[in-house]
Amino acid sequence: MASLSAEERSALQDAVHRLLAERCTEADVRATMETPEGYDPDLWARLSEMGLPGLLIAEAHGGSGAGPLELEAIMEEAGAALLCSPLLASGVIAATLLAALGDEAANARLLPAVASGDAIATVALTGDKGAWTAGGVDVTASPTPDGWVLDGAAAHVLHAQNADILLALAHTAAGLDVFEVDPTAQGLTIEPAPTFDHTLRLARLTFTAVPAQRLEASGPVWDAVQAALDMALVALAGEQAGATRRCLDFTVDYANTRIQFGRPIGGFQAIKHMAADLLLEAESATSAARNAAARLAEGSPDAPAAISLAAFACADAFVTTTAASIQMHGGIAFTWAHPAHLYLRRARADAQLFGTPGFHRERYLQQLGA
Amino acid sequence: MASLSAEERSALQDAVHRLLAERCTEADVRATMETPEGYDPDLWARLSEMGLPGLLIAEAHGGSGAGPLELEAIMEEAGAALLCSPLLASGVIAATLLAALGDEAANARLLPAVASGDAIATVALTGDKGAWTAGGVDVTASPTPDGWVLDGAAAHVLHAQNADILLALAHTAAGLDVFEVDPTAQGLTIEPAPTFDHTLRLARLTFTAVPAQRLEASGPVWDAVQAALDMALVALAGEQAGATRRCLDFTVDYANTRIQFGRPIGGFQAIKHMAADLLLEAESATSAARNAAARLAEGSPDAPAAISLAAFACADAFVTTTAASIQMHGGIAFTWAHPAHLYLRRARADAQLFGTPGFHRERYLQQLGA
Amino acid sequence: MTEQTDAQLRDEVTAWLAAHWSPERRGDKTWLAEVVAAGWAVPRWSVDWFGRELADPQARIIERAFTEAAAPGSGQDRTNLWANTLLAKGTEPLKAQLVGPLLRGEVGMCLLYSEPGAGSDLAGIRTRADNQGDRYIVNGQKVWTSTAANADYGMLIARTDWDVPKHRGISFFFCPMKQPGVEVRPLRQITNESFFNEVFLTDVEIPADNLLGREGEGWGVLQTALAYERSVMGEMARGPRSGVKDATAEEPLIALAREAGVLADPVLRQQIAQAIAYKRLNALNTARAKADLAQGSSSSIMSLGKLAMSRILHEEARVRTAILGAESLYEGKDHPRAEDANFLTLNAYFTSIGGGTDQIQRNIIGERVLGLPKEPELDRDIPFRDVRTQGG
Amino acid sequence: MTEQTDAQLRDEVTAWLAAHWSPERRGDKTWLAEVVAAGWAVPRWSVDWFGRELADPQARIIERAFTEAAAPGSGQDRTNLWANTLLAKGTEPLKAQLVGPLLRGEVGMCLLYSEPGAGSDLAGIRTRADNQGDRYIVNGQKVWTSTAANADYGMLIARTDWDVPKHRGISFFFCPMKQPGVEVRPLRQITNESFFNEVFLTDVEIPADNLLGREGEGWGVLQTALAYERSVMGEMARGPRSGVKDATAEEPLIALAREAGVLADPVLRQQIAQAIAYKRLNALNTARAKADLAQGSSSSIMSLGKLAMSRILHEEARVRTAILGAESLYEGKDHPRAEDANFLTLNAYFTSIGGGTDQIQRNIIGERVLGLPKEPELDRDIPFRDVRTQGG
Repeated sequence: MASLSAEERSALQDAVHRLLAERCTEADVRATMETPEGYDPDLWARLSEMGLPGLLIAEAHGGSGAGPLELEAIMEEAGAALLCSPLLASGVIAATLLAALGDEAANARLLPAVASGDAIATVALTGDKGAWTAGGVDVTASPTPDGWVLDGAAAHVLHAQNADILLALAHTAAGLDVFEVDPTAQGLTIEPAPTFDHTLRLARLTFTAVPAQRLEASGPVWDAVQAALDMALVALAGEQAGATRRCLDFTVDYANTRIQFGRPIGGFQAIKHMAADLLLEAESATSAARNAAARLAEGSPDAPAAISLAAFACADAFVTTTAASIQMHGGIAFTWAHPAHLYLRRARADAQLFGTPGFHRERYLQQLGA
Repeated sequence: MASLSAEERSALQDAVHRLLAERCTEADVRATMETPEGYDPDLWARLSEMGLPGLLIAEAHGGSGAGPLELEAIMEEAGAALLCSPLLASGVIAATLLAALGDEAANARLLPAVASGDAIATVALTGDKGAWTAGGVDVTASPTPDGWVLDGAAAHVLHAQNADILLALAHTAAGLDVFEVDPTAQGLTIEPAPTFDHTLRLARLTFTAVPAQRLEASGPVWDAVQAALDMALVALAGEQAGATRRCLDFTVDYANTRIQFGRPIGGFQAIKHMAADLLLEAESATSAARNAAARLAEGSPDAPAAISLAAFACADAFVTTTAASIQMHGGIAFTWAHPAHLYLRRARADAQLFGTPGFHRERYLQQLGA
Repeated sequence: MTEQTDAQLRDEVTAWLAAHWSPERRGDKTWLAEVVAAGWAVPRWSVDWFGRELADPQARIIERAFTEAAAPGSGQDRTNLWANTLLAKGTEPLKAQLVGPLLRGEVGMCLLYSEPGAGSDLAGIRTRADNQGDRYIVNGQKVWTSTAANADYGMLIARTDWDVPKHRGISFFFCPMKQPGVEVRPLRQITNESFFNEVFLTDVEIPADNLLGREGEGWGVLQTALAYERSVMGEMARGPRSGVKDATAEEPLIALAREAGVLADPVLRQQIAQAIAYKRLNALNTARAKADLAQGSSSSIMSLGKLAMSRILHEEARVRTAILGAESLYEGKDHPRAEDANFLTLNAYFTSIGGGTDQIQRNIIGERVLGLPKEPELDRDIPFRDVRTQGG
Repeated sequence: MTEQTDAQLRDEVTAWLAAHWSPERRGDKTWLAEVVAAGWAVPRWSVDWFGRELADPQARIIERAFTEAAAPGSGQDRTNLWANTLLAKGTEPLKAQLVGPLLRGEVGMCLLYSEPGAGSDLAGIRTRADNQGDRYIVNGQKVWTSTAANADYGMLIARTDWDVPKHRGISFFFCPMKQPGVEVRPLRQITNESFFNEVFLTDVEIPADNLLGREGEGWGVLQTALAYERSVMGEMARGPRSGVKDATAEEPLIALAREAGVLADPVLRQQIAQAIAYKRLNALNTARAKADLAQGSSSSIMSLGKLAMSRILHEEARVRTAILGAESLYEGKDHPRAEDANFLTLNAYFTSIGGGTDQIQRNIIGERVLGLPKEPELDRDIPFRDVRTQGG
């Protein structure tokens, strides 16, 4: 995977930062999160022009062939701004899964539209329990004279309600496989589920004899799924780190300006010391996210450990920081109109997607040989 | 079990308080903890005159027939003063075990000397792992033509190096039994083990064909052992609550008198807020210990849950408070000459005896039906 | 009224309740008026003010009889914040006008204390009340006011003197709410409810008789009112009158974990046990404090309750989330368990922020209970108009 | 000395090391003198002071060559706290007397900063130095002094003016330790070691030439010295030069749990993973800070290291204890694992208290990194003799 130079990466990050500062303000986020689709098509088009959906897609398929380092950098910006978008579903998970599976015909057919942002792709990865393992898949695929059909249910599927391209994991008699399904197929229902994090779009899918096309795999299918999950975790870690930092920043700003007892509340040790502890959380999250991206980019054998470390460190940092932020603000942050709870909601969602912090602590220890 | 009236109990507690204030000062504790026996025989005699070793022993056997409420009250005093004594081993565990077993001949022979404090009794309850369950016993008893002999090892035996009366749990072919062993018997070695808490005396025992006398049991043996453990946990909870409170008190005193930056350090929120949180710990520990004693005294079916709750709440409160106390004092408490570390050492020991906080949290949940 | 023995009093109230009360009268608006007229509402108070001039033990007999009959309306001399405050500090005309109606539940009330700029630092209020002789003209903004929409009066603190230190320029009013200058706007909270309101006051008129205490002495009146409020909340916090029991019904966290199929998870079990323990320890603390109080000795434990409750609520919400895992991603009626966990997560701040943040509570405990020194107060001894209000 | 290319310099130092250094010379007291004489000890310094006036990149070439040869003595212009402080602030006679010997390791040194009454508040020192013209007479008590027993000089702060605010009346000295009025008493620590000493100073004489900076400006000199100290400790904290690696050798906590037979315990596994994570995250933070610094941008992360390390040490000790269970009751050579866990439990306070408590570190991070306001300082602008020193 070709990476950008540090300067190019920095320029891309700056461009995303500027775009989001202008087009993804708090008011924009609040407006977008109330829409059914849960993302702003105009902003998505602008992000697509900048190449974000195709960031990880090979140049041969219309992408820019960049990698985890670039992804992590822009996700820090996306997280800071609470960007509502199908980028994670489409440009990260679906794109990585397709590339890792290596079905060249399917890739030639699907990836260019994903790269351009014209199509939104998503993957049904797991069942209701949200166990991000092969055992967590609750869809089975059966061969019929007319091809494969899928039965079962999938849950927590990102942006399925907006998907043009739908991939699903399913068990066959021979093992796990990835199938392409027409989102409008008979027998498929896509129920949008109301999320506590209003900036997130999830759906539950039920399959009843849904016709599907099996994708060829050039290697073990779970390896490809794990590659997609690992890339998603790097993206999420970047989002968490960026959002943690932004939340800390506006909290510190408030502590510097809010006067009680004749002085800024940030002068009181109760607030100051919480802020200091949160800075350690935020910096650690940033370090962990960037390290995970770097290890994955260089294909290090340490990458899985680095990714799990980032997964739980960033999730915990984000939840801890946003929870403390509300307390530090006091009453003002108990109002809907204040942004702190939007960050807490995102933090709680991010701590569940692709495995809880406890799941990743366990995985980390296993990666360390224990 | 006959309890004292509230006034009598309060008078007893006051008397113990006054005696310990006079005879169990920090200097006394430091002197005593450096002796091999680890308790002050003169002070033990005074405590015996007040009836402490016989507190739980029936009046028929020379005790006062009091119960958990009285025990908990005096243990708060003992804990506050870091009393070094064989009270827990002899007057609590051995006395309760004997009474609960109900071997009347043995009780008539052994309990009067325990009650008067003339003899120190102890019980070998568990093996090296320190699992306070029947499965944790590593001694086996075999019948021979000349009577029973014991083989195996016991660890964490309180004051065994000072014991006149030694009881040991051992497995027989038929199940668990309690045996009386001559502490000077051939084949028995009693190795004092150096403890991190210098105010504590523990020994490891090895048995090689040690002659022993089986005690009769009027009911299931483990029930009697559990009764002894429960009484020990109530005693320990009282000790922990009393010591937690004393440690908090001297820490708050220091925070009120130590001047830095031209004012008492207790005026800084960093210290003040830690102290407030510790007060909650200390009061909760006191409530938990007293509740456990009250439930046990009334023979409530809730007693096991109350005892487990006290076990982990008091252990955690004591460790948390003593650990924070050192931090709040700063450098002065990093010196051997300061008492804070003596309390931390006791706290760490108490958190291991008769089950860790984690063990008791699990037991608590089971008692709640989960 | 001649002195009665306890038995006589018990007989009298029991007979009266038997004659007048029936469960169907719950919600009957005339009931409270009868209770007041019979002298049962405020038995500790003077006969002039609907009372019987009874000492506490006899008043408790009456309350107990009402409780046993499940009849409302007694014990208002302990629990009716509004009437107690008014009786203690009100002018004669205002008392004559409102004490009776307040006891009879005929007057809607609300609290107008907090402001956007005066939360933890309540004495920093900037709502102004200008003395115009027979009335005050009030301008300002209040917040965190519940029941404001239906209130007839609000207990209001406002600044009447800007040239003295902050605590000394505040006055306390019964502010009539049904007038044009009062605008009540529901405040949407992070829980997506609107339990509270913002109240905007524009040239609101308050008759001079509605001043409680003297002008400039409102901070003291407020402390009286807050003490009543705390004592009522303390009563409520004391749990069932039957005393503290060990668990009988299954603990909600255990039930939730069982339902979610994760009760066997050893990591969750530790967390569940600890969360239950926090709750149980607070109940034990409260029971102990109550026993101390019953023996006449004061207890420092009550002051810990709010801080403890904050930990209990945040921790329980955290453990619920851990039990639910991915299910906690959702909200709405199809996901009631997630709805609970998420609501409780947010609503825990109601306790850890509202009525004095945990940080303020720790100050109070450290200073008032443990006797640690107060912090330097930069704004205490200077005229309020010189107090810093802008940051940055 | 003419300018050299990097390659020339590298060749020269490599050749010199090849000619002079061999591992057997480790511990050879004459080695440092040769390094100093050859100009390798302090290459950034002026030729007058044993240096070569090289810029940092070339100095690093020399240090790298020494590191590769495992030869000590180079880079002292970065790491020799004593010589750096003396060169920056000392009088000409004192520099002439001691800079060379300090670089050659011929002078034992110690720090005489903290006092029993001046810990967090170091500027509150009460050790006095009275100016007698050609010398100062010092009386007072210092504490937390390591290596005092063998020291020839101590870097001392003492109060020379009691009529100005506390920071302005302090002076900084090289105090000769080998004289009768200096009494060094080992201080037994809670770990049962005596790494530190108390130092009692009674009519101790210091030549006037041993004053660093001007009288009354010692606080500034101290800041210079502390900055050197921090930068040296920061260097040391940066971990292996080969960069941060993911775990290769087994983590000690994993090894311990394996040995104790509890590695399968799910509750312990979570705790072990978290404790390792704290350590690893700090290493990643430090590596990132180093990269920032290498790019010339300053980094705020370094200031977090001490606070992070405190958490790492306390947490690791806690998890060790949980792994060992009842075994942690013991100490002594028969219980090495318990000895470790218990020692680490106590010694963690060395980091969380020593060199500025965690609480002081949080102040520093909050104020200097995050830009939050300082607290009111009651003793800042008043003469030191009026500062409160007694509590109660």
